[in-house]
Amino acid sequence: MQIKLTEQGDIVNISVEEERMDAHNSGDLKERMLQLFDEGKCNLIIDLSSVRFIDSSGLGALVSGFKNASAREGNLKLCCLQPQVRSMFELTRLHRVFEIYADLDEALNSF
Amino acid sequence: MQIKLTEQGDIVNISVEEERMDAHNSGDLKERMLQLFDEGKCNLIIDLSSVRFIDSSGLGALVSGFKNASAREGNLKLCCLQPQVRSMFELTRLHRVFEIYADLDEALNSF
Amino acid sequence: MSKRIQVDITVPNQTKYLGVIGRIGESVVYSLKGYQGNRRELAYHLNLVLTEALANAICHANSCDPDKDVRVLISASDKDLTIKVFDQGQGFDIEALSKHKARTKDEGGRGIQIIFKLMDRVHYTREENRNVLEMTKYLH
Amino acid sequence: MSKRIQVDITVPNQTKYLGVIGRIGESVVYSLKGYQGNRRELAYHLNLVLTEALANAICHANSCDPDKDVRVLISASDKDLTIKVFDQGQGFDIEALSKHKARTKDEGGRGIQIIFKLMDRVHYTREENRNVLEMTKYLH
Ligand SMILES: Nc1ncnc2c1ncn2[C@@H]1O[C@H](COP(=O)(O)OP(=O)(O)O)[C@@H](O)[C@H]1O
Ligand SMILES: Nc1ncnc2c1ncn2[C@@H]1O[C@H](COP(=O)(O)OP(=O)(O)O)[C@@H](O)[C@H]1O
Repeated sequence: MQIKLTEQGDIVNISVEEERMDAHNSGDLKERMLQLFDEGKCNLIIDLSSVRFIDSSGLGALVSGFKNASAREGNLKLCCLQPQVRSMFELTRLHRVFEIYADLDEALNSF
Repeated sequence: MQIKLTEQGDIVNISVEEERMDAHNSGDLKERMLQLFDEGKCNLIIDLSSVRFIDSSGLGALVSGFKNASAREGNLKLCCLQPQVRSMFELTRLHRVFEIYADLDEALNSF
Repeated sequence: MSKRIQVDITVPNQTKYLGVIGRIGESVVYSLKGYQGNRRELAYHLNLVLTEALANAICHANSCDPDKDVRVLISASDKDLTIKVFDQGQGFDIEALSKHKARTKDEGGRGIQIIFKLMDRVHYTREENRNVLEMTKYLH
Repeated sequence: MSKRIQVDITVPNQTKYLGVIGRIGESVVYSLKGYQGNRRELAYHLNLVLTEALANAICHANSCDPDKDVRVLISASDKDLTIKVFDQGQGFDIEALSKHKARTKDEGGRGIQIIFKLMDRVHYTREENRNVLEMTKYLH
């Protein structure tokens, strides 16, 4: 999975640079987040602007990151969801679990 | 086939409003042009800006119109070809038969 | 054959092929000229259902063995869209899964639930030496 | 099976299905991760070759009879892309056509020429009670 990391203070912005987040590539994101947690970085924003399609594995990777961040008193927030991706969070009720922001600035300011 | 006709003086601008011009819909264009010839309208510009894909039937319909227009001392010119469509004219050497213009204004001014 | 499109796809048992199968499913939806509903949404849903069902066949039934193959059949008419995914694994109890609801914060276990939510009829049956997950969506 | 994608499509014998088959062909091309060339161009060419070959099977071999079916097989690996189009018509002499060049201003007769230009290997053979147009493109 193509991922771009940008650090701003103690917040890491992870931009997923793939059209599809599925069982083929979501494991990569999960592992990358585990590395960050090991380094003590546990405030993450996942920027999904490039993602047109997400399946249950993609959602699962985000839930994994969210739970690990919370367990470390950090947070994992989402931004820039395309409408179809947004509707997957609603279908699975995960929009009640995650803080979802329209753009990166809003997400940054919320920390 | 979705077609939009606009008349400017004695020139008829035919805008093909389809992504694909193929054996399924090219016959419609050919017939529409024959009607115009019957009405004495034989200066045509075919605007292909919406067309992403053209097959040999689509090219054939344009050749038919071109020959009928020429036989009536009119002309049939093309404008606004997408790159992939343009390359089909080169593959079949039809770029040497048709006058092809970058935009509608250029095509209009050439009459 | 009646007025149906039938697309029978076999790919190596690897998740990297999920994308192409999903896209083929979307192409089939875009060819349903008579469909009155939201075609984009239906295309996404079919892509998703194909992805979920295939990922299960690849990883759960075929144990992610890259030397196996996996097969899916997409069939569509103006009335319905049917997907069959074949596997030769040990099978599983889909009825039990359809009743048990995963908790929202579980990491996995959403695939079959999504399939049940998006499709109108779902069956998992044993046929000779293989299992078939058959999923139908009615189009009006 | 070796590492091949195989897509076996059957549709009613009607030109309105040319679009979906072309799009499926494009999806297959976009899944060829290792291809070094211009993927967009290859996708267009495959779409075009499928459209030309199918239109001939539908209209010339099957006389545009909407109650018949038409079948095409797309098969791809990292090495090659192969299309087989099946018909049950009277057949035709493709060798003769490959030699005879249509004049530029002819209205028809460009389909087979386009296929020969874009594909590396083209065969039309009789198999039992059907004809097969087999077209291969090498990918490196
Ligand atoms: N084709 C299959 N063969 C065997 N077991 C399967 C198959 N599909 C699903 N399962 C079982 O059902 C469970 C739930 O599947 P699913 O809802 O897709 O969630 P997940 O794949 O995330 O576990 C899987 O963990 C697996 O045990
Ligand atoms: N599958 C087929 N069965 C029978 N005849 C065919 C078939 N494909 C092509 N032909 C013959 O070859 C000719 C040339 O085909 P083509 O180059 O595609 O041009 P066009 O379809 O415009 O005539 C057709 O007119 C037809 O007579």
